[in-house]
Amino acid sequence: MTGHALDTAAIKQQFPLLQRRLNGAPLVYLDSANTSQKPAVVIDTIADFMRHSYAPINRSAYQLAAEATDLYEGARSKVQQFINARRVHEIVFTKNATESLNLLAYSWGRANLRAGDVVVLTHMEHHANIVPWHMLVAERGIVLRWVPLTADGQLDLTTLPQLLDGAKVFSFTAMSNVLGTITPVQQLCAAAHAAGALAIVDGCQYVPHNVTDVQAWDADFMAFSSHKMCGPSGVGVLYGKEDLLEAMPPFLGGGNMIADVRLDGFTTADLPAKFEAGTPPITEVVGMGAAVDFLTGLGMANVRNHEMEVAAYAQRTLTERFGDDIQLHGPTNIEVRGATFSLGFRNIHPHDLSQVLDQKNVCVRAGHHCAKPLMRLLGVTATARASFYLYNDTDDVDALADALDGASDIFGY
Amino acid sequence: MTGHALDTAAIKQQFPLLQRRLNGAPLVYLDSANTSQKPAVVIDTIADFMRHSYAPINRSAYQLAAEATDLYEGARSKVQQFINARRVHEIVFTKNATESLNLLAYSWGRANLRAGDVVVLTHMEHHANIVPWHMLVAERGIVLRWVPLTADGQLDLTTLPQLLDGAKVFSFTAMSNVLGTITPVQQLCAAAHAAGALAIVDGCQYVPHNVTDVQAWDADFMAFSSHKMCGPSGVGVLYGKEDLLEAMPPFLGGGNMIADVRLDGFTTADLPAKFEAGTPPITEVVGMGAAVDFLTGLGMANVRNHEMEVAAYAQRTLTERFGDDIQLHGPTNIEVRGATFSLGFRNIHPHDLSQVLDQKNVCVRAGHHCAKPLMRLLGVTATARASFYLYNDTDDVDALADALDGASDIFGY
Amino acid sequence: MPGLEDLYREIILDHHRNPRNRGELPPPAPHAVGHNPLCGDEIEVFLQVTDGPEGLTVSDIKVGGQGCSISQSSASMMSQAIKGKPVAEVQALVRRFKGMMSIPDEHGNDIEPDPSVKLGDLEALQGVVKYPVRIKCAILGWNTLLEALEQA
Amino acid sequence: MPGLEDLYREIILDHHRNPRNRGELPPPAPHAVGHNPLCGDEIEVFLQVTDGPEGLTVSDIKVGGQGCSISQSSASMMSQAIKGKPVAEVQALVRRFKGMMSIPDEHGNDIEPDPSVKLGDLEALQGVVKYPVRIKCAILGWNTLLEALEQA
Ligand SMILES: Cc1ncc(COP(=O)(O)O)c(C=O)c1O
Ligand SMILES: Cc1ncc(COP(=O)(O)O)c(C=O)c1O
Repeated sequence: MTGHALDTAAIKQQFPLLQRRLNGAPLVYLDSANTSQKPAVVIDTIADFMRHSYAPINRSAYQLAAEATDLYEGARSKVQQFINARRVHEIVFTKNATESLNLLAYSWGRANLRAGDVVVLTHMEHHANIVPWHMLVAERGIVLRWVPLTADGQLDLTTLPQLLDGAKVFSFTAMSNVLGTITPVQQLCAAAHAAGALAIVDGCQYVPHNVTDVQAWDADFMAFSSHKMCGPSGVGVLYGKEDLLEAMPPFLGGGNMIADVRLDGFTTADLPAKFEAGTPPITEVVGMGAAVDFLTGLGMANVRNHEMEVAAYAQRTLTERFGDDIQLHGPTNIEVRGATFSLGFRNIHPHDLSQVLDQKNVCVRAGHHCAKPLMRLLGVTATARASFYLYNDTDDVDALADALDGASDIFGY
Repeated sequence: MTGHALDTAAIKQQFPLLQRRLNGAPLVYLDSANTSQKPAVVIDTIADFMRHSYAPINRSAYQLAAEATDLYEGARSKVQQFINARRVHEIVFTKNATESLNLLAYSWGRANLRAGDVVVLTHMEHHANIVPWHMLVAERGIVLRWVPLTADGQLDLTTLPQLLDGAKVFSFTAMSNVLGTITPVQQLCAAAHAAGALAIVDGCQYVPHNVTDVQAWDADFMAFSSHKMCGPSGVGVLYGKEDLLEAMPPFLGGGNMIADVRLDGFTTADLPAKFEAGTPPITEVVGMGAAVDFLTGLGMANVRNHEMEVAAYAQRTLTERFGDDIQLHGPTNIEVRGATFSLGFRNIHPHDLSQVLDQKNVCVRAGHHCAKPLMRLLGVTATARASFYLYNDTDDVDALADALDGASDIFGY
Repeated sequence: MPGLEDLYREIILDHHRNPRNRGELPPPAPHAVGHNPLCGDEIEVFLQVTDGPEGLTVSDIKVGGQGCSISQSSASMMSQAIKGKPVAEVQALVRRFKGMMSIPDEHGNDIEPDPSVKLGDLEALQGVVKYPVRIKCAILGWNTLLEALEQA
Repeated sequence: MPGLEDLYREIILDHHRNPRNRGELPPPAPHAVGHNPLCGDEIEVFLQVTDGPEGLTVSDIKVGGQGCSISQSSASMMSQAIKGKPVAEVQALVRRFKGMMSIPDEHGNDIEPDPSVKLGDLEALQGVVKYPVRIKCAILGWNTLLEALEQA
């Protein structure tokens, strides 16, 4: 499969928000690592679903409800194929990746982890993959170990065997939302399994940008969110191996997740209902299905190739134009990074930088990116982050560079 | 305030799905207690938001994000006013009412309930207000007590003081999703407080249909869902009194809910962020805001009046036409019931009945309605349930009656 | 009632009105209860499994519980079809029936119909496939049977 | 840079470049750390509170931490404005400043400006109100000050 280049001009046309002009000028949206924009096909699917097919799923016998159920469960199959899960009921819909990771810590964690048990994380995790484990430290006395980073922002794997020795869980991101680093997921899963630990993958930043194959990785669990992959907000995914999900106690209790409820107790439903308590994000799941179709249509290998080109161009342009005035965090090798760049610019605080770039409609996020431990390691309280997606092109890189050019004026450096 | 009658014909026009024809005939949607249809203004708000204003909230300094944040937080204020909460940060957005109730059981429950502590529920609770407490029975050894029902499906309050004696929590529905019964919320909150117990209100079926005032009730917490009140799926609400929410430990851990995260622990953000971990249902919250505006525009007192009329007409029509062949569960006094009717019809199993009614495009739900303990009490495994909302009128009642008329043919009774 | 003839065949309604093998068997008969969590239907299956000339054999079966016409008639026909049959044949029938209901096998693959397994009256339930929600009804008794067999 | 003059007034940039009262005070000085959870900014406030002719008085203040121009300059101006002031006056100033930032009082009501409380240089921060995200920056030092005062 050779793949083909993305036609970014045509793709941009499909994103209504990117057509918007703000203060008379077009938007340069560089915050997709935070949340992505939505193509018209996703917006239309959502609106059409509410106009024509909205109904409860699973619980009613009438035709309208059966149609809605088919659309909802059809989206589950799409997601299954998108990440190459073995069984469709290995896909659990949650509200976001954060809930997916909490579900694991609450359900698997509380059933399996005792005082002194070791969970290994990395120094580049998002708070969503830290705080749920901190809660188990406080509640259960589990112990956290942290995989350190190399100078260029990759995982330093030299001590991994020791860190994993005796560990019960290794939970790590497939791509850093701050540094852009892509981690060697397959190797990390194998290392976890060699040590007898579970491998949990935070796929939030990886799945929207790359071909994902949980079976090839042999991942035990993976969490990701629809809103970062052209889909609507309000829905996330927990992938889990069938036998592991089967063995886990439920997390949220209520309708849909039960087989029976009596005054003195309850029994749980089969997968995936067991983990989908209450009315799910019906419309949003259907919208996520449309997003998966959209991405599949483009081809995830093509998306990745495109983003590598944009990343390489960004690296080259920013370094050439700003030299030592700009600091780009994370790996320089495009093979092991996505198109997400945390940057420092002269002495301008990221918050001020983002505000000034916004004057040119260049949208970048300033802050700690929900990765405060990593910020401390980098020796900063915040960075400005420009993250590119399939609808961004080298023009957007130039727009960023031009806006940076003007940024120092006001601060008189 | 005298109020005015709802113009149901005009209202129906505003719901695109109700214009749909299935197999050549119009739909008669009588499953709003399960989930409601959406007016065009909500669908359009959602689509427009994604087309023009979609952006991350809270975490970015650029104008687009500030706009999105204003719309998101604006919806919180609308919800606050809709239920008359005292402070805007007493409104926490969850994924559905089920999560709201689980949040209480996990966070407040695990911090405050010990073995032997008593939680009082009622016999007409939805599984969402039973299973989270069952989990605490299994995990903590708390004790559940159940308020019984009278013969006509109201709460039997004769033994309430004894049941509440020594209880820590009284959690009850404001309106039964099976019987339609409206409970005396203010009186129940007062009884809980007199006994030193918290009062938790399941407002799922009440808030969409009535004027709600949590301050007048003096409710400590209330849970409800957007999707039952003309809003999108994927968003629910937990209302809580400020001091109670302040004192509670967090539930889900991750981005947005922290003040600081270090390798060795974390501190939590202020309300309401503390309970909104991860990327929230941004679009859905904005859509819920539009639904609240829509309902406020109609006037909730008018909605209630309209539904009382429809309920009275339904009761009269069905009884007159079918006599002993139809069994209507729940109170006959319209003052203490909403327009939700669980019914038995001849000897036809509800599942078969719903299938047969569906041939006439009459959508009713058959099943246990996530209230198996109540089903056992009623001595049935399932009922068929017709539930009416602001877009239903007496014509829909007639359509139901006509469809019932034909239902027995096929079963040869 | 136009459109529903496929679902409510006469034979189905007959089994619904006059369920066969209804009742219970006293302990220690292998016994299981199945729930349809969507609608609250409950089916109980009681078995008598004895050693016969062709190996373990379902020498008796009784069916209890409550449910809709589809779940009741499916369980009733099932009881007729398997009574007196060797367990191996019963399992093949379950597989065949699930295949007819479009239920995938344990690997998620379609079940190819095995022509050597005869469905008899059970063919009447074929129309259910067009009503996905009702498949769960039709299959309830069969899953409960499998659970009861595990106890035997 | 058109449009941002309102936000980045010269006096703000001056305080940003040359923050006043920067440093620490040794324990047991009342001390608090404030975080802006949205962007990671941190401000530390150290106080010396002594009994003076007008009651408890902030006789010294030092400010540490890192942040953007708005949070840094706001804290710097704050330190100048309150140093040597009685605690009661300091509290009135905090209230006045929060009012200018459109922050409601503890009951959720608007704060009416008290004309007897003078803002001085702090007026320069008025432009921040137009940038709701930056209000959190401007207010960070002030909330940290309140926390430190509680320790005093
Ligand atoms: C009374 C009641 N409580 C709780 C719920 C649960 O709401 P949700 O499914 O939106 O979480 C429902 C509706 O399903 C309900 O009717
Ligand atoms: C690496 C990573 N993990 C987890 C999350 C949490 O995702 P969500 O906010 O959708 O729950 C994010 C994004 O915010 C992320 O970038």
